[in-house]
Formats: sequence, C-alpha cells, structure tokens
Amino acid sequence: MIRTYKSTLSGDTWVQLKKNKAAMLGLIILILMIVIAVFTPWLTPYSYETQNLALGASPPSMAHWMGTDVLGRDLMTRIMYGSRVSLMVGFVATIVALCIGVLWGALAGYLGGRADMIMMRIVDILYALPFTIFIILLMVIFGRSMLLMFAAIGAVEWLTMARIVRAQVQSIKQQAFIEAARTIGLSDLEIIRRHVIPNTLGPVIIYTTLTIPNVILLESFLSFLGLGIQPPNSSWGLLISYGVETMEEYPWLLIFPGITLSLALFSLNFLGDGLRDAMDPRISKN
Amino acid sequence: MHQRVYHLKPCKTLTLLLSLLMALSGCTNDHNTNVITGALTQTLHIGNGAEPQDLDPHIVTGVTEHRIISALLEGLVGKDPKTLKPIPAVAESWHISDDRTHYRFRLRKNARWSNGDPVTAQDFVYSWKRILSPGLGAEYAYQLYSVLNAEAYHKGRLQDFTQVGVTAVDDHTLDVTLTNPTPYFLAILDHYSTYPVHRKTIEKFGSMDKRGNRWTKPENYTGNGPFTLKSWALNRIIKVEKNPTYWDAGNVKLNAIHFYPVENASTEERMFRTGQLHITSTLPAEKIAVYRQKNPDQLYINPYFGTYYYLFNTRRPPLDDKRVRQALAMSIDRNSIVTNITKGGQRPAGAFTPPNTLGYTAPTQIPFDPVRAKALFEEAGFPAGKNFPTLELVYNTSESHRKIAVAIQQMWKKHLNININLTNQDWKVYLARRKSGDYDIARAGWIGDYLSPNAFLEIFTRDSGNNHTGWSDPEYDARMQKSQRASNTNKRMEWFGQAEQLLLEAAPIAPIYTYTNVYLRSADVQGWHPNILDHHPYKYVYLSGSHD
Amino acid sequence: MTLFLLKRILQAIPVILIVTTVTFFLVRAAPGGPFDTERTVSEEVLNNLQSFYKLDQPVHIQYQDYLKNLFQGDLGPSFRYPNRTVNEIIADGLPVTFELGLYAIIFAVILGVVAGIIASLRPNTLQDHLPMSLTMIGICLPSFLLGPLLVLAFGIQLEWLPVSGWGYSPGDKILPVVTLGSAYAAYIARLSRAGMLEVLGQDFILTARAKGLPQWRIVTVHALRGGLLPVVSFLGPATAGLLAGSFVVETIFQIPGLGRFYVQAAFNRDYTMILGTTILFAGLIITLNLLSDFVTAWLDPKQGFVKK
Amino acid sequence: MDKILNVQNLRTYFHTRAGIIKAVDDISFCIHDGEILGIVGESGSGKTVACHSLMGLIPQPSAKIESGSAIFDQTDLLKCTEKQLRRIRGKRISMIFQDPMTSLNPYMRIGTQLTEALKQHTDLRGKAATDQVITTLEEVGITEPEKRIRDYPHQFSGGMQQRVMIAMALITGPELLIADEPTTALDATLQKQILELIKKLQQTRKLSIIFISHDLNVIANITDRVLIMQKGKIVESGDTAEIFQKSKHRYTKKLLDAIPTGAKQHPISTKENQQTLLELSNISTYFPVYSEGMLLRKKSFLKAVDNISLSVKSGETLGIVGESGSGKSTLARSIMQLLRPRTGTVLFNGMELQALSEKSLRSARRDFQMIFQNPYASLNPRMTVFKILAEPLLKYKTANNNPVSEEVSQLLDKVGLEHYQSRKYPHELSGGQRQRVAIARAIAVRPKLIIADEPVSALDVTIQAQILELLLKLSQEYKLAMIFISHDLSVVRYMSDQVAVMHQGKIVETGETEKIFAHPQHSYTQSLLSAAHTPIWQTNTA
Repeated sequence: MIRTYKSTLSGDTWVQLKKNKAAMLGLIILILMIVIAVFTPWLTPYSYETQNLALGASPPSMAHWMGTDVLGRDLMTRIMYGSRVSLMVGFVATIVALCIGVLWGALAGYLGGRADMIMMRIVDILYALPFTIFIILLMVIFGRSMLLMFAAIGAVEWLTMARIVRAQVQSIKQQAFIEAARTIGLSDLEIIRRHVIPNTLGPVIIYTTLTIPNVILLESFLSFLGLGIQPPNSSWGLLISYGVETMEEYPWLLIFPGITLSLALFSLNFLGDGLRDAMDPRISKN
Repeated sequence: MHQRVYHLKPCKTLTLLLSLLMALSGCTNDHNTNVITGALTQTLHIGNGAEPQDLDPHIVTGVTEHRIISALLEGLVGKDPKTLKPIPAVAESWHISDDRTHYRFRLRKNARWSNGDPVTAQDFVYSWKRILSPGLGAEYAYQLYSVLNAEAYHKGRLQDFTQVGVTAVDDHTLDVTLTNPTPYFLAILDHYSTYPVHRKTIEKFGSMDKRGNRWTKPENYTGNGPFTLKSWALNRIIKVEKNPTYWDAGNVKLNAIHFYPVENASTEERMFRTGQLHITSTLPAEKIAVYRQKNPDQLYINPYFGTYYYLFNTRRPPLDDKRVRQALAMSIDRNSIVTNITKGGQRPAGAFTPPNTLGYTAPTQIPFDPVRAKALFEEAGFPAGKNFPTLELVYNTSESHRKIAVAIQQMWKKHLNININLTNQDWKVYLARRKSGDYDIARAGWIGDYLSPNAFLEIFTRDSGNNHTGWSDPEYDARMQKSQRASNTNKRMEWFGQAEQLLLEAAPIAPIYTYTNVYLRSADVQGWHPNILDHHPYKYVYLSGSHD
Repeated sequence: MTLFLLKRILQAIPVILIVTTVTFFLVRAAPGGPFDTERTVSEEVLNNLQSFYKLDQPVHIQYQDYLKNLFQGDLGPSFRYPNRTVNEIIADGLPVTFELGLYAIIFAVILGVVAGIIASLRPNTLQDHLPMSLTMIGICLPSFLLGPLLVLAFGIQLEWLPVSGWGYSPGDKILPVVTLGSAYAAYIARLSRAGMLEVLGQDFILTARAKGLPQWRIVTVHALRGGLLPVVSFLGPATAGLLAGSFVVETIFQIPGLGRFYVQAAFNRDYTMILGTTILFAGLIITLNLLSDFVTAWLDPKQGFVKK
Repeated sequence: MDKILNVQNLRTYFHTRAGIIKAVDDISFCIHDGEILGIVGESGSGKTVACHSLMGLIPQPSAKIESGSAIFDQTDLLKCTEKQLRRIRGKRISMIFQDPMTSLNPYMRIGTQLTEALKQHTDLRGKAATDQVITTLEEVGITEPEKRIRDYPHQFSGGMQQRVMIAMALITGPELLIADEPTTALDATLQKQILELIKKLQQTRKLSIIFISHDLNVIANITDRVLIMQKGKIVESGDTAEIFQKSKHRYTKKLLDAIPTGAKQHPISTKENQQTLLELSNISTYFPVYSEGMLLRKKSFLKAVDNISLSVKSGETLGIVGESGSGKSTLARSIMQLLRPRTGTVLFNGMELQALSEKSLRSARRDFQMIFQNPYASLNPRMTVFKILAEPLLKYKTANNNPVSEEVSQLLDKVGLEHYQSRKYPHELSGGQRQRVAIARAIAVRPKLIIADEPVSALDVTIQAQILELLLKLSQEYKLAMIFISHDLSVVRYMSDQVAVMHQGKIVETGETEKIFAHPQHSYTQSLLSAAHTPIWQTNTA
C-alpha cells in the first residue's frame, strides 16, 4: 500500500526554501526578531517608560548599548517593545490587505465584463477618498484601538493588491487548465479557489514583501495623528520619526531604529524572493 | 525555454555612474546668499512660520498675519520698541478726560495712504464701523467692546452706529467715549483690529461688511504703514517695499522685507544656517543647546507674554475636589520640564499671569511639593493613589506637547501613584472636546493680546467664553470688577492680586511655564529690540554689513 | 480606439460623482468646524460666518448648490484663506506639484529601469543582487528621513545644492525629486527586472541572436519594449499616489505645491478645499489609469488597436 | 563535393544543481556543399543543442562546450569569440525556428526585422535595403510585399509567418542554413508548400541545409543524408533512402514502426441496435469580430462552426479531420458547452444540454470529458498529480467506497504510470506522461463520451504511438464513445470507426473510415488525402 503523499504545497515549498541561503538567512533574522519581541520584558533590565530626565539623550554606553532617548529612556528597550507593534502591524495589516485584495482581484479578473468594470471602479473610488479625514472620523466614531488601525491600513493597501491580482488572473484565465477544470464540472468559486488563486502567488508574494515596509511607516503617520499607539509606548516608525528631528545632535537615535527597520525589510525581501521561487515549481526544480 | 545570459562589463557601468555624479557636483551653490545681498540692498528676509490666511486686519487673528500687517498699516497709537509704552503713531497727540472715559486724538496732517490720499478721522470711524458690523463676522471685534455701545452694535442689538462712542470732530480730530474707564485702552489701539482701512479700495472690490473682498490682493492693497504690499506668491514668498508716502518715511531704513511662510521648524533652521534668512519665526527645541554652544550670538530667547498650563474639568469627579486639583498641580516638577524637555529658557510658572507684567507679579505661587500633594490626596480619600480612576489627558498633535505630557504622566505616577492615559487628538477635535467639556485634563496655552494682567485674568470671569474648566466664583468676578473701576494703578494691581490668589487657591488650572520666544537672528539685523510682546516695528530696523 | 476612450470617460463620471458625494458628507461628519480656533469665537460671530458660507442651510441644499457650482467648474471659496478661491489655490499649487511628481517619476523610471535591466542580464549573481538591494534602500528610507539626510549631506556639508525652494536657484529641484522618486524606484526596478527576464526567455530573442545582432541592440530594441509593459501598468496608479506623497517633500523643502493644502485642509476642516483637492485627485487617478491602460495597449500591437 | 562544415567529437554538458546532463555526448558529423543533411531524434535527443552549440546560442551559465571542434571555412566555430561568431551568425550561417508565431518579434513590423539583419551584415541602407527585402519576400512567395512590409507578425497566417522567417534567414545570402523543425507547427498542406519552397531555394541559392525534425515523413521527403540521434549520441547515419529501407539500428526501426499506418485494428461494426449517445442537429457557433469603425464598431460574425449535424453511438469512435482554422476545436468546445452554440441543439443521452441549468449542467458534465492538445498547459502547474486526479473523484464521490488514494493508484496503473509519480508536479513529467495524467483525469469519473482535441500532435512519434494504443484500449475496456480530432490523416484513420471531414466550419463528407480513405467523394477530401504523402518506404502496402 503506497503511503499516500499528502504532499501539500507547503511541504514541497519548505524543501525548496531550505536550499536558498539568502532566504534562510532572512527567515532566521525574522524569527530572531519575533522571539526578541515576545520575550522583551525578560531580556531587558530597563522599562520602556521610566524616564531619567537628568540623563537625557546619552550616546551608546556600557549601561545603555544603544544610548538613551531625549527623555532618558533606554533606546534598545524601546526598539524591542517597538518591534512588537511594528511587526504585528506589518504582518497583520498586510494579511488583511492580502486577503481582501486577492479575493477582490481574483473575482474581478475571473468574472470579467460588467462585474469587473463595477468592481474596479469601486477600487478607483476608494483610491480617491481623502485618507486623513477618513482616519480622523474613524478615531472619533470608534475611539482608538489597534484593530481600528489594522482596518484603516488594510482599507488602503488592498486596493493596489487587487489591481495586481486582477491583471494576473486575466492572463491565467486563458490557460487550458482552467477550461479543463470547467469540464470537470467545478463551479466558478471552486475554480477561483483551487486553480486561479494558487497561481497568482508569485507576484502577490513579491508585492506583499514590498507592502510591509509601507505599512510599518504608515503606522507611524497614524500614531502621529493619534490613531495608532499612544505614548509612552512606541514603534519603529515613531522612533525613526523622533530620531529624524534630532538627527544632527543625537544621530544614534536615528541610526539604530533605522538599521533595525532596514534589517527587517531586507530579510523580508530575501525571504519573499525565496518563497516566490520555491512556490513556483518551474523555477525551483531545474 | 532556456534563457541566454549576457555579460555587461562591470567597469563600463561604473564609469557611467561616476561621470553622472561629477556632472551633478558641477553646479555648486553660488555664494551670494540672501543674507549677503540683503545687507547691500537693505532687504530683510524673515521666516514667517505659515502662509497668512489673509491681510485684512479686520478678519485675521494669527501672529503670522500680525507680523505682515504691522508693516503695511498703522493705528492711532504705536508702542515704544524697547519699553512698549504707547507712543504717537497716526495720532500726533491725545487728551484723556479726568473721568478717563473720553479720549480726543489729534491726527497727523501729513499721514498719507499709499495712494497719496490723506488719513482722516472719518477713515477710523469707517474702519471701526466695518469691524463691528455683524456681517463681517470679525473674531477680534471684542477688542473694541470697551468703546460705548460697540458690543451692542456688534451683537446686532443696536443698528445706529452713530450712538457708538467714536466720532470724527473734523478731518484730523477723533473723539472716543468708553463705557467705563479702561486703563489699557491705549495699549489696545496698537492692535491691528483697530487699524484703519482705505474706504475707497474696500468699496471698489466688494461691500464693507462682506468677506471674500479682493482688496488684499497685491495689485489692490492700499495701506498707511511704512511699507506697501508688492507681491504675494502663495506658499512661496510675500514681498513688501518701502512706502514713500508714509509720514515718517525719512526714518525708515529698510527698502524691502521678504516673508517666507516656512511651516517646518527644522527646514527654517536649515534655511537660516545656509544664509537664506535673517530671522526665523521659531527654533526646534533640540537645536537650542547646539546654538547656545556653537554661535550664541545668533540665538535669542526673550520672555513672551503667554502661559502654558493644564485645565482640570472641575465638573467631573474626582477633579471637582479642590484638594485633588491642588495635589495634581503641586506634584508637577516644573523646573525639570523647562530644563530637560522644553530647554527653551522658559521660566517655571507658579501662577497664571506672567511675572512682572507692568510691575504686577502674582502674590502666591503653586509650589512643587510632592509631600503636601500626597497628604492632600489622602485627605481627599485616595491614600497612595488607591481607587483613583484613570484619567484622560487630551492634547493636540505636536512634539513638545507629547514630550511634556509623557513627563507629567511619569511625575504623577511617581509622586501620587496614579495612572493617566494620554490622548493625542487632531487640532479641531481637541478644540471641540475642550469647548464641550468632554475631557478630564487638557493641555492649553494663552497669549495676552495687550500688556495687562487683565488679558489673562479676564478669562476666568463668568461671562468669558474662554473658561472651559467649568469653575467660576462670584467673589473672583467681584474682585475683577473692582480692578476695572480702581482709580489708580496700584489699587488696580492690588485687586488683580486678590483675584489671582483666589484662582490659584481653587486651582482649576495647573500653570506649568511662561512662554519664551526662541528664534535665530543674524548679527546683521540692528534695531530689533527684544520685548515681551515680540513686537518689532520694522521702521526702526536696519541691516549692517558687518559679517565675516 | 475612440470608443475605448469614450467608454472609460463615461465610466469616470459616476465615479467622480460618488467620490464627491461621499466626501461631502464625510467631512461634515467629522467633529470640529472650519471656524473653531484656540480663542473661542462668540455665538454671533459664528452665526455670521456660517451664514456667509451658507453652512447654516440644510445639508441637502448645500449639496445641490455645491454640485451646481461644480458643473460650472467653480469649487467655491476657501474657508481658511478668505481672499482666495479653491480654484485659485489649485491653479497656484498644482503646476508645482505636477512638475515635482513628473520629475520624480522620471527619476524613478530611469533609476528603476536601468537597475532592472542590469539585474535581469545576469540573474542571481552579484550583478543582480547589488542593484536590487540598492533600490531597496528607497523603500527602507522613508521620504521624511531621506529628505533631511540628503539636505544635510549635499545642502549643508558639501554645499553643492540649495536647501529649499523650487525654481529660485539652479539645482534646487534635484534633492526633492530624488527624495520623492526613490521610493518608487524600488518598485520599478523589481517590475522591470521581472518583465525583462520574462521577455529575454522568449523565442524571438533567440532569433535576434541568430541574426547575429549585438547584445546591446537585442536588449534595447527587442527586449525593452515588451519588458517594460508591467512598469507602465504600474505607473498609472503610482503617479496618482504622488500627489498625497508630495506633502512630506513639500514641507521638508519648502515647495509651494498642492500637497500641503491637500493634507492641511483635512486638519483645518476647510470643506471646499478638501472637496476640491479630492475631486482633482479622483480625476487624476482615472486619467492616469486610463493613460497607462492606453499606453500598454499601444505598446503591445497584438492586444491593442492594430486591426487584425 | 568538399565539406562545408566538419564537426569532430562535440560534447556539450548542462551543469545544473541536479547534476550534469550530457545533452550532446561526443558526436562527429560533416555536411557537404549543397547537401541537405537531416538530423532526426525525439525531444531531448540533443539535436537542437548540437546546432545551437555550433552557433554559440547555448544558455551560458548552465551549458558549456566540453570539447570538440567545428571547422567551417578553416575557422573553428567553437573557439571563436562572441565578436567573431557574430560576423558569421546571420551572415554565413543562419537559422529558422519551429514556431513562427513566437519566433518573430511581435512588437516590430516585419519590414524592420528584415532590414535589421541587412544593416547588421551588409552596407545596404535605405531604399537599396528595402528593395532587397521586397525581392527576398517575393522569392519566398509573399504577395504584395511592398504593402505587407508595414504589417506586424500577428497579421500573418502561420504559413506566411514561416515564409517571413525563411526570408529573414536568407536575406544576407548565407552558405549554410540550419532549419530547426520548421514545419512541425504547420498543417499538412502548408507543410508541403514550405518544404517545396525550401527545396526550390536550396537549388537556386546552392544552399547546404541542416534539417532538424522528429517527423520521419518530412525527413524522408527532403533530406539527402540523415543522422539518427538518441540521448546525445548519433546511433546511425547514412543516405536517407538507405536508412529508411534497411535500417540496422534497433532504435531507428522503433521510430519507423511508430508511425500509424493502415486502418483501425478492430473497428466496431455499425450495428443498428446501438443507441446513439450524442446527437448534434444544425449546430453553429459564431464569433463576433469588431472592425474598428470611427465611432461605433462594425460587428460582423466569423462562422467558426456553420450548421453541423452529426451523431455518435456509444462505444464508437468518430474521427474529425481538417486543417487548422476549419473549426474542429470550436465544434469540440460547443459540444462540451464551454462555448454556447448560437443555434441548434446538443442531445446527449437524451438530455438537451443547452436547456440545462448551470447547476444541472455541471453534474451532467460527469458523463462527457475532454482531453486537450497541449499537455503542458492543460494541467495546473501548482498541483501534484495526486491532487489533479483526486479532484474529480472527490467531486463526484465515486460509488465504490474505497479510499481516494486507492482509486488514484488504480487510475495510474490504467494509464501506465508508476505510483510514486503521483507525488510529482506536471513540469517534472515528460509530454507523454502528462498526457497520460490528462487521460487518467478524464476517465476518473467513468464518462460515457471523451472528446480528444488533437491529443497527440504535440508529442514525439514513439510517445504518440503509446498514447494512441492507450486510448484504444481504454475505449474498449470502458465502452467509451470518443470524438477524435486531428489534422493528421494517418492518426485519424488508425483511430476512428467513422470519419467526418471539416472545412471552413462545415462537414463536407462523413462515413465509414475505410470507405472515405479508399475513395473520397468531396474534392476537398481528395486534395487533403493527396497532400498527406504516404511514407515512401511503405509504398508497397495498400
């Protein structure tokens, strides 16, 4: 009795991914960051809020490896706490954008004709609405919560995703295996779910890895507006925007958060490229 | 499908990039910056903070508009640049009646409008009628409420303007009657809301009491100030030039002033550093220490007639209990805030009115006394902060408000062991919540319009629209009334002290620091004297060429 | 072809109408009015202001008036700047923002396409990873960080370029354009790399090589046109995003553009200005999407208008 | 005749992560001046890689020429630098490729693509260059070349595009032409014209040609000498006639036998009592064609399928033969209701398919399945073979309740695939294996009718034979009715009981296969049969 290979897509992808050194490096760095984010309270002696006004902004020293911020708080601790917000926002909001965008794009691309036209015009409308007023209104009506921030970010980011997926689906629709799927008697929804969407993963992954940095920085704009997180806690985006103001006087306040964000984004991108290649059987196997 | 791959010799691409960079660096910045050319042509370059809403003195309210209008128009009375005492402007001299309610102004014969017309008393009557006309909806009309029946006319209760206490006896004599003696009336006459406007120009481009009048366009503008409006490029630059018809044109040394609406403080500082500006409107807090160290001669920190304070909503328990409010006010370490956070030379404020205002200083001060604060908390039923609710501190989006709020949040946690949430709100939402009392604690700041303790203490009288704390005390109102009717200055100051003592004792507010004006000024600028109102008449200013 | 344009334009009208309506009621729902200031305004003054700007009328009448004016192209007076109408402000600000956006896109396309081509010529080697990582920096350094950095380096330290302004002194446009364009360079680099790889793998490239054509000719003449199709379809929506993005750059470099009004209007609750800029923005998105679809069709004769 | 090209022990290996693939493993051959040398071999035999190695067109990082020499006019091509090679490529040696649709630059007018070659290698410019282009186009048989010069490749039919390709290769007057499967993608009649054109050009220009193909008929028809290649080695070489008459090597014989000849082995006699499974009555499907008017688009209709009526009995195989563009595929899709026919009815097992609701049509689909032409595109690249086969089984929860994996293994056995292959992805399988998976998917739900749309035309001849055997075995075993569509007459003859000949959307003739082939009535059928050259080495068989 042959062992039935429940070879899922993920099983094979993992095998392929392991071969790509850059992607593995990216994955390790990301996991490391997530671990640090989760175990921050036990990893750092300092709290992110107790101030030491007398100390103020001090350069990196033995006591504070990354120096302290204007209010005398340990920068490394604030970056670690900040990573909780930024990573969570980066991943969750992007996933929200991903799901809505892919579904909307796939449906519009697959159905075509009038439905496609209407759905894409709705996307145009949402593109045009003034984002700032929309945020202020959200804050006022629903008060402030992280969920609300994800909704706000998701509502903006999924539009471009939908557009990309739609273009991709329109080319997939012409493939013969879609016609074959129809002859088997699958319904439109089944065809979209099983055959269309898996084949859009390539560009979707690439765009996702490009969206995450935007989302992380968008979060700092929202927090600046008052929707995101409230002081004294922080996020990478916020730390960078504070750092910019004192760029000349206290350069380390900008350099360290900047490097952390860049490190995260680079590893995300290498992971994204690796994932895309691993998932695209044609490239990975030869 | 196999895919053919190509070699692109790396060195070819490198040489391409390098040559591009070299070309770029060719256009180095030519070295005649504004500061250098300015000295030669006596042209002053000022950073003005923001794009002015308009240049109509009867409609605008902001400081940025004031800076430009004070170059274009001139009121009856000016202020001495050093002592801020009233000095003659359009009015050559004035006589005050014994009961101090009648003022007779003699206008200068040689006062001219920029198109040559003489400035007459009728111009002032027309102008005051314009600002008090209900249709215009002028926000600063209340400055003239001390004039007889002015408030009634502005609120629409009186239609006939002739009953308002301002009449033109002849072309160069103006009589003003007040409802009751107002010691600071002369100080008000320097405020641009009382400036005259050129009647023919107003009526040529629209009606007297309608907004959207185009007379403030550069090509239409007619003013009686030392300068005339030459050009106004939106968001780019506003240029004013010396007005030859100004009565004191001989003493005006500057030929032109260029105002730059630079909103971002760090951009403005960078423009100053590269010699684009003579004077900046402000300076980021972090840069103060740098300039104090590197080039102190360019850094100017002058006390400014304003106080930064927190409002307590006395309508909401536990803030309705005076002891809780006092405890909160006493556990703010004001020194630490001004030295470590604002760092702008601000002075910690124990009272609401800035010290030494026309000689008046508040008799009592709210001290920084955490021990007494804890005791008061216990008296109020919250030993060591137990079962004290988590209050919400609302502030509008800005870096310095955030830093101060975070610091105070920490202080209250340390001294009183209580938690408060900081809520950063958009400007308009913050104003709406403060006005409707939908807050526990809120940040606030007040700048006096005219040099008198009254400019501050009048806020907490019963009928003042600016008292959002929900606190009022008939005794306080009575003392303020007495101060109005006091016969001499000392008596008046005495009553102000009594009133403020009552206010600080009730502590509906927690004063934190008195503002300072922090800005950069090039050594070339002469005749720019620091004063508490940040009031610098341009006609005394000139540029010397002495720079390295 | 004209039918294609006509159809898209007809679709545009309902979109703009819906955007106007939604924004019209959205702004009025936000708390705080255009005339609230630090110093509380007395009731009478507030009523006068409301009546002058007809804000005291029932909302649906305000809406009808607004639409009537809109069709005549009049976007109404600005609340914040009483002596200017929204039309004037847009007429002042738009050309500058357009110019900034255009140069930024050109910069991004040149940087992105060159990086993309270099990367696609030798995939998965240093010549591929280096340009891709360089353009990645455009994404890691947001404009509010890259701007001041560039100013510090080139403006103040090296004094090569002016620090602010637009059009006053030579070279003052370089830094703002680089700041705004760099974020888009990364997207374009990735898209052009993928596009080029896909085309370089096709049969007609092999034919071109069999014809003995030199490599540069094969890459530029044969591969480029097909390779850049994905970039063109990306440019449509991206350029529309520039208007909002230019706000940060305009503040850092003191550029008299429209971006600042577009964002500040929301904070000032300047209803007519918000509506004016939003409608402009909607119009811009639709035209740019139409343009990018049109160019994509024109670029690819099979798909486009060349008759069978 | 002296040797124009002499290749000695050429070795070209591919260095991939999965190890070294010996694409060309030590081959030596030569070609004489004015001779047409044929290279025959199945896909993956290295015939194309060999020629590409000569021209320096092999994919660089992965492929490398290990050893050998190729002397062409005293210069060793394998040792030339890229610059030297470029002076020879397209000037003295040029190439034409298999699929004209993708081998011409779709974004460039054909005029420019032709003058480009001229400008590269000669100093002809401007008018002189254009004239040269026009004369060459005329030479290859393009009508009104002056006008057609400005057209884009997609505005030409398949045959015409191949003529443009040939013009492009010959415009610089090369001495050696390498033709890599130039006629594989064309229909019989077109194939014939192109071969005649190549022969004519070879005579007039005294060209020597290397003709690569996997189609033995074509090789037999045009080449003087032939090399048989298998897995990178030359297994046999010699005069074409000699090789085809009495080939010595086992592999060559296997190739020759794989060509289907003669009638269907055991045709089903048309007994009356079998009930008709499928009944089409005057079906026609139109495609709207928009010609770009000024404002409104003039709508005209292309009648792809024009008033066709036919019937298929259960267990019977109906062959549909016709050239590309005759509407065969459109008819198949109309029957399958993938395209809604404009008029006429499709009666299947008594059910009127058009009348069925979307839902009931989907469940009815179980009984009629389809196999597509391109094995590469008809399987979802991201699904393993196991999932591809499990999908229809789960969809219809086949009656016998043994687990799905059991069912899948049985299916794999039925189509001759090993069980371990169920874990693979489509691109890891060869063309033949993929078509087997497609067939397994079609029979998974025990359909009553299978429509095979050109199932073998993309496969090598040996694989083709195995697939045809498989289809025959399955149709007997499951009593399947089958509609077999192809442009290859010998394949249709071998497979079908009844035959219908289609031409421009109409069925011109239908009837017993052998009757039609023996004496065709309709003039079109006659021209079709004469075009399909019977293999010369089997002229003796009836």
